[in-house]
Amino acid sequence: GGGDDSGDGGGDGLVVGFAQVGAESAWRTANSASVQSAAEADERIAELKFVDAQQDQEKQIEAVRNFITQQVDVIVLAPVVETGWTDVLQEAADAGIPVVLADRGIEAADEDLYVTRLGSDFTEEGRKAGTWAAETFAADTDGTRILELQGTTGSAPANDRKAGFFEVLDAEGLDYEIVDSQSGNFTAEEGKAVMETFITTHGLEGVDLLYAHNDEMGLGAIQAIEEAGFTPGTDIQIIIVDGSKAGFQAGVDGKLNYIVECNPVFGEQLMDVVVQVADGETVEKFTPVEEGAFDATQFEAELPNRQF
Amino acid sequence: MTAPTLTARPTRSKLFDGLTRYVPIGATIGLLAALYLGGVANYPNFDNPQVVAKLFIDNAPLLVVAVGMTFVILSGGIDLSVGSVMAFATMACAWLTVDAGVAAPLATVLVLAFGTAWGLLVGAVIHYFHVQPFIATLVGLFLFRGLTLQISATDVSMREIGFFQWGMTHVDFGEVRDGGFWLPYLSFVAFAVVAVAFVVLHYTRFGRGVYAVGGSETSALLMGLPVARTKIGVYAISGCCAALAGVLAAFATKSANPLANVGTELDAIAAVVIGGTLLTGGAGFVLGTVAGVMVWGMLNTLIAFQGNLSSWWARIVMGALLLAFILLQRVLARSGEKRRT
Amino acid sequence: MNAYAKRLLWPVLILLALIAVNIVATGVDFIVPSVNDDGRLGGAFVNILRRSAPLLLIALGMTLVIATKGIDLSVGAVYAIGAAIACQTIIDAPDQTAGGLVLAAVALALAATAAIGAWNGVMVAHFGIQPIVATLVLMIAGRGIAQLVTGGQIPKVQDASPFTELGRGAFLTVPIPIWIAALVLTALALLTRRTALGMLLESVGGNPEASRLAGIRSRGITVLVYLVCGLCAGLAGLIGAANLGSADANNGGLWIELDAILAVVIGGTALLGGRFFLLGTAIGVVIIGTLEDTIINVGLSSQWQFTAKAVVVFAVALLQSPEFRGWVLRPLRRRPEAPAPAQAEEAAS
Amino acid sequence: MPDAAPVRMTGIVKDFTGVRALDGVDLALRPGEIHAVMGENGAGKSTLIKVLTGVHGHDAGEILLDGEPVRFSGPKAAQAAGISTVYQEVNLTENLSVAENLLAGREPRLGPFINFRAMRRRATELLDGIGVDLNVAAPLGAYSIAVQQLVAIARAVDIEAKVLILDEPTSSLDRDEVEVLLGVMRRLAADGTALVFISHFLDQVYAVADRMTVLRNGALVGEWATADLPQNALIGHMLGREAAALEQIERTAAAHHVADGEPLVEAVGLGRKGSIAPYDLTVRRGEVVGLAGLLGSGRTETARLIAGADRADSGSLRFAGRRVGGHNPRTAAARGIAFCPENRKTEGLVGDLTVAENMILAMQASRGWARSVPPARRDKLVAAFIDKLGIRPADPDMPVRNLSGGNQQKVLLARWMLVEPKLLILDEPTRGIDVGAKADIQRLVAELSADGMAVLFVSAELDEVTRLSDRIAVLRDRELIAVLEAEADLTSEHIVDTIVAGGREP
Ligand SMILES: Nc1ncnc2c1ncn2[C@@H]1O[C@H](COP(=O)(O)OP(=O)(O)OP(=O)(O)O)[C@@H](O)[C@H]1O
Ligand SMILES: Nc1ncnc2c1ncn2[C@@H]1O[C@H](COP(=O)(O)OP(=O)(O)OP(=O)(O)O)[C@@H](O)[C@H]1O
Ligand SMILES: [Mg+2]
Ligand SMILES: [Mg+2]
Repeated sequence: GGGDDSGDGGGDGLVVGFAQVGAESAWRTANSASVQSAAEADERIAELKFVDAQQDQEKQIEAVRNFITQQVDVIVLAPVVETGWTDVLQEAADAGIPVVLADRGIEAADEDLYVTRLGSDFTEEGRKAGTWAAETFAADTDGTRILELQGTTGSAPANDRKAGFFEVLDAEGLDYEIVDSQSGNFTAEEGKAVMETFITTHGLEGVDLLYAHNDEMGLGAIQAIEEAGFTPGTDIQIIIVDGSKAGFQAGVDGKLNYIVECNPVFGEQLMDVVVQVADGETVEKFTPVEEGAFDATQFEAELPNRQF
Repeated sequence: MTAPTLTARPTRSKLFDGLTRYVPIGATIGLLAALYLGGVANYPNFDNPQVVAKLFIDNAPLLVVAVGMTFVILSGGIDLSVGSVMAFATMACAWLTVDAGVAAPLATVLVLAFGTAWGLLVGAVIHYFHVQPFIATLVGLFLFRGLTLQISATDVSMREIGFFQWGMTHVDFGEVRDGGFWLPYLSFVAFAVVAVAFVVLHYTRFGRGVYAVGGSETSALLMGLPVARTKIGVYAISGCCAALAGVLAAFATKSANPLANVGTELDAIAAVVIGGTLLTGGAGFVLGTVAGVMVWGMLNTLIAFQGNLSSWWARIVMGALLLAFILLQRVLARSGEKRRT
Repeated sequence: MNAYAKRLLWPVLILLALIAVNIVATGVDFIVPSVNDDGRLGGAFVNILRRSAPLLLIALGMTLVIATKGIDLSVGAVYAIGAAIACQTIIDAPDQTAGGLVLAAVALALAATAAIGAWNGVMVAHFGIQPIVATLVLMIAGRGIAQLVTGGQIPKVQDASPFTELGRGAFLTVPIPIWIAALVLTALALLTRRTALGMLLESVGGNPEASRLAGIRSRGITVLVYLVCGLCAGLAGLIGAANLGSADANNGGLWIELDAILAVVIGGTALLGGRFFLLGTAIGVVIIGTLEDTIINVGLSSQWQFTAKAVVVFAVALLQSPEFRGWVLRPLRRRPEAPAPAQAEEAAS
Repeated sequence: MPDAAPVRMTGIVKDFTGVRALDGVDLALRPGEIHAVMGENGAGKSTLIKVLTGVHGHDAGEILLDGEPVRFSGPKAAQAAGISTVYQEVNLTENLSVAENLLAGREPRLGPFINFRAMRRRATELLDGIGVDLNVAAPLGAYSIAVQQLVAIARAVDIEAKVLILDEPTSSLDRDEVEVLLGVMRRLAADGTALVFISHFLDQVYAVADRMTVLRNGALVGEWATADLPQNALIGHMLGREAAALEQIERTAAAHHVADGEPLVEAVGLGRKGSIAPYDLTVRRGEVVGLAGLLGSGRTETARLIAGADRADSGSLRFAGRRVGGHNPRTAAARGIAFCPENRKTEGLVGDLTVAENMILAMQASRGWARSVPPARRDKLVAAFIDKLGIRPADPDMPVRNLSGGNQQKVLLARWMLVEPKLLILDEPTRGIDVGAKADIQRLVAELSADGMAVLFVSAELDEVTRLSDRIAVLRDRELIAVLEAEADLTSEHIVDTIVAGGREP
């Protein structure tokens, strides 16, 4: 078993390897910070080995292999993509090191290769956004016209948040039309640029809803809308996913209408799980991170609770 | 009249002439060893042979791409399309085998043929139409990323295809726990590519032609060397290597990801150049490239073993290590230089 | 300047073609500037120009670097550093709206990025490191430095801060980013063409050894050029950050170095050093900017973005090639004789 | 009628953008004959060769190979058809070894693999054949331009073609090398090869050529058997002016003496390990000092140390009475030392830049980037030198790479004359320059020194050195062995004897 304390942490306590996706967004940095500080504060954890894979699966696999060579006690993996983990996770299993998934999941066929997953469900987030949209625009008789700002083309959150959203709209039978849907690469810069082009191309007249896959793009788009002389939140309703401080602040200012939370601050929760796993306790296969969704009435109250 | 004829230069030893060009690669290898020893001294388990073996497991695809890139850079060109071609190759494997039901070996061959064909095309455009290599291959970077995304915007699993299990089959050299190590088959594929590239570059007319074209294309042309064939050939090799790397990635993960290998072209170029090959062409060694890839992997390994760096400190340290490396390499290599004020 | 005009012909034609496509897709409004409520020029094309300003600044610096046979991969990271320093300085201050503070922040950011550029130059000129590796160091480390400055956060400047004017404001109705880009373009054009700097640059890039023997201070010039490039990248970062009112250390200016090099090459400057064309670069930048909008305007999905870009870049590259034009036109010509095997045309005599 | 000519070119026309380089030129080569193509700089000789071998396409006319019309796609195709060529500039790759350059494309192989041992052996043999002893495994770039030229010749000769073309192969060679080469040419001709020989050295041409084709301004002047064309008639055809006038110039360029000018350059024990043994050399104001020696004897190295192009690792240098420290080309230029290097392609010109820009480069460098030479002044200077040196085409805005070899050399000369230095170091300034222009340049040097400029003059042509110099430093095996005063009776033979004797008075 990998339970022996062979890390260089010196005293007792666990040596944990954390293979993080990258530092591609504020959400992600908040997540890393949360995990790192939780590990620091936690006496049961001797050392957290942190590797940033810069959104590259190969680098992440390399990191996991490095953890195996270092014989850490538990490996925490926030997989960049769902597939392709079989071999390296098998190697971890052969070396007797338990693996915990954080944030994103991996394909179902590899379920045996990790102990548990703690994280959010992007499709569910999309569904929450969809549910609110379906309710809000149920009475919209002339059809709901929607603009979508997607995340990085091909990335899991972008795919799932899109899928979940339209799944619900279809299921609810909302009469909608996608005016345009483009990638803003999860950044404010591109979110703003794409929104500007949306406005010059389609105008905002008659467009009901903007669905932005994350905060940053949403905030960029809000600027573009304001600069074009429209009032975000009123002339066009806006949903964003993530829920950072800045996002909630915009909500409080009335510039957007709905926030689906995607909570990065689960470091402490993760450390508990890690310790349980190391002790060989049985844990649920999936532990959801506590996440909510907030409408205009809740922004004000929620703002002080925001940690990132 | 006893005409005085030209006499050999007395002051310069013949040995030295031949050796100066090995100074950069010697420096690279020496520094690589120093990096390794530094790791051993500082981190427990770093002396585990698997640490070195791992460089060739995780970096096998990069190594293959970098070998192809070495040909291109030696000829004085550059190939920015490799990352995208690689991702496309992996995705094409997945699409052909999983969706189209093509037999996996056939799919592999098709993908390799496709990579080569792309290389031939881009090489021809560069040679005959005088399009700058940077632009012509940048087209490939965009095009294949686009096509990959069009095949699938999500990752695709190939785990059901038995053929792709082959690549990660272990060959054990002793037990890892007792100081042994293991390597998968795909590492051996990469080694084979290096060996073939070495022989081709150093012992065939084509290979020497690559150096000649890189030294001076005009001269090579006027010497009557097959410049067109050489220039197009190096891109074909690079395309083929990129496709092969894509196949190796399919072996390594049995999955295809449309966003894989973004920026791999830069990693490959960096590895080649760190390995002592001049970006202007004509000078360098494929073994230098191997050293370059190892340096790249070694730096990442050191950072992983250090383990307590935040994302940004990791980057800064990586940059600093790279800087120290190239500065030292430069200082060591300088001793072999002459004729400058 | 005949040769100059010839170089620009094809890029200009491509740009006009792209504009025509957009006009067909969205109407003449595309090209006609409108005046916004706040008295600022707007409209699709003006927006493109405004958004292209950071890329233009970077591409201009890159043009000079490329003229010396160099390349600067670190510009994207330097962009992020410039943005990070300015925004962080401003939000750390008690009153973000103070003009002096903004000036100080801008000066600090520019000084830092100029120093980084000079560092690259020293690595290349004095240590003799290949430009691509020398600048790779900062390409890797630079974003780390930017994140270090911001502590991994995305500092958000208050909308009321005059800093945002740099990205959003207008002077004489023309958006300030366009002013800045135009000024830098003019300044660099004057600097290189009115003084001997341009010629010396081309000389150093064209034949470094000959330049050295001619007594040119090639090291000094190389350092200067990288410094200017760093400065331009920093300025670009400031405009980008001011436009958003925030600095994203990780994504700000991501891969902008590729677009910048692309613009330089489209504009007719060869990567092998020597002759450079600042105006050509500017046209290259506008082509890239327009292209991104075109994809949206003609209604292609995101998946098509890359493919469309590939197609247009390929078209530009081929059309610029006289050999390609000759090859395409050959069947149309009456004379059966083949055009000269062109690669040798330039062979040294 | 069967055509005896393996190669026959008729009515060849070649236009470059704006320039007609060839206008209806004919050339017929016969087996066993050495055919000289003569003409001034820019007459179109090299272009004719490049058209023949497919480097350039032609716009009109016909090329017949053994009676069949051909159009080669490039040098490779021409080589395959039996035409081997040494182009004007050395066109080899400096990064490859000497052996590889010699045998590139024809390497001895074992199966598909190159047999390096056999290759080195073969290369050594080949070089032996022309009397050169080199380390064939060393990169070609380690050797001087002259050695490279020899390697290029050895390569072309080895191809054993039925047609061998040599475009100014002797421009950097000294007389022994030339003798060897001419011997090789005669032997090949005797074996039935058809040779083309292009050279500005009339005595060499007269020594070997059987037949001459003369070009002027891209047009054919005519074809003569050598025996039917006396030397001054040839010059008359080439230049289109009276030969007698030319001889006049050559004579006036001859010696003058300012032996007692004050010392300008005083090198004491100046040397550099591995390239030149420490030497003492003084150059006075208004004096022309020639450097004489054989190939690789260290003339260039001697000059480069004084010019600051290389760093000396021993000895000291005083210039105009002051000790020179931190010597490099820039500080040298600031002191008034101008260095015109021997390899115009790699060390001299910037091919992309125009004629005017190349000329102004050194002057501009000394002024710094901020103070550009005023356009009016620049145009005037450039025009004056284009005129003085007879640069053709007389277009200051032409990229210098498009000029003929000799005209490029003149541009390089102009660059340094323009800055009016105190010391002008000329390393092989007359390489590839036609007879008329050579006389002009020699006269110019004489004039400049008469006006008080000191000149350090390196040339492979001993006659030229003897004629121009006031004193001659003789080098052998990278050592300065003697400094001879140029008395009226000093001849090149005397210098050769000095070299043979190794510095002791013969
Ligand atoms: N690539 C080119 N583009 C434009 N003009 C050219 C080019 N190559 C040669 N020329 C022109 O063609 C003419 C003939 O040049 P060529 O090199 O044949 O002269 P040459 O007789 O060999 O002279 P030299 O004795 O100086 O070598 C010159 O005026 C030259 O400027
Ligand atoms: N016979 C030779 N053997 C080896 N190297 C030689 C020989 N001749 C010349 N070289 C090389 O040529 C280089 C240049 O020599 P250098 O230029 O000083 O000679 P030079 O007297 O100027 O003769 P030239 O310029 O006519 O060749 C030297 O660095 C040396 O490496
Ligand atoms: Mg010529
Ligand atoms: Mg010499």
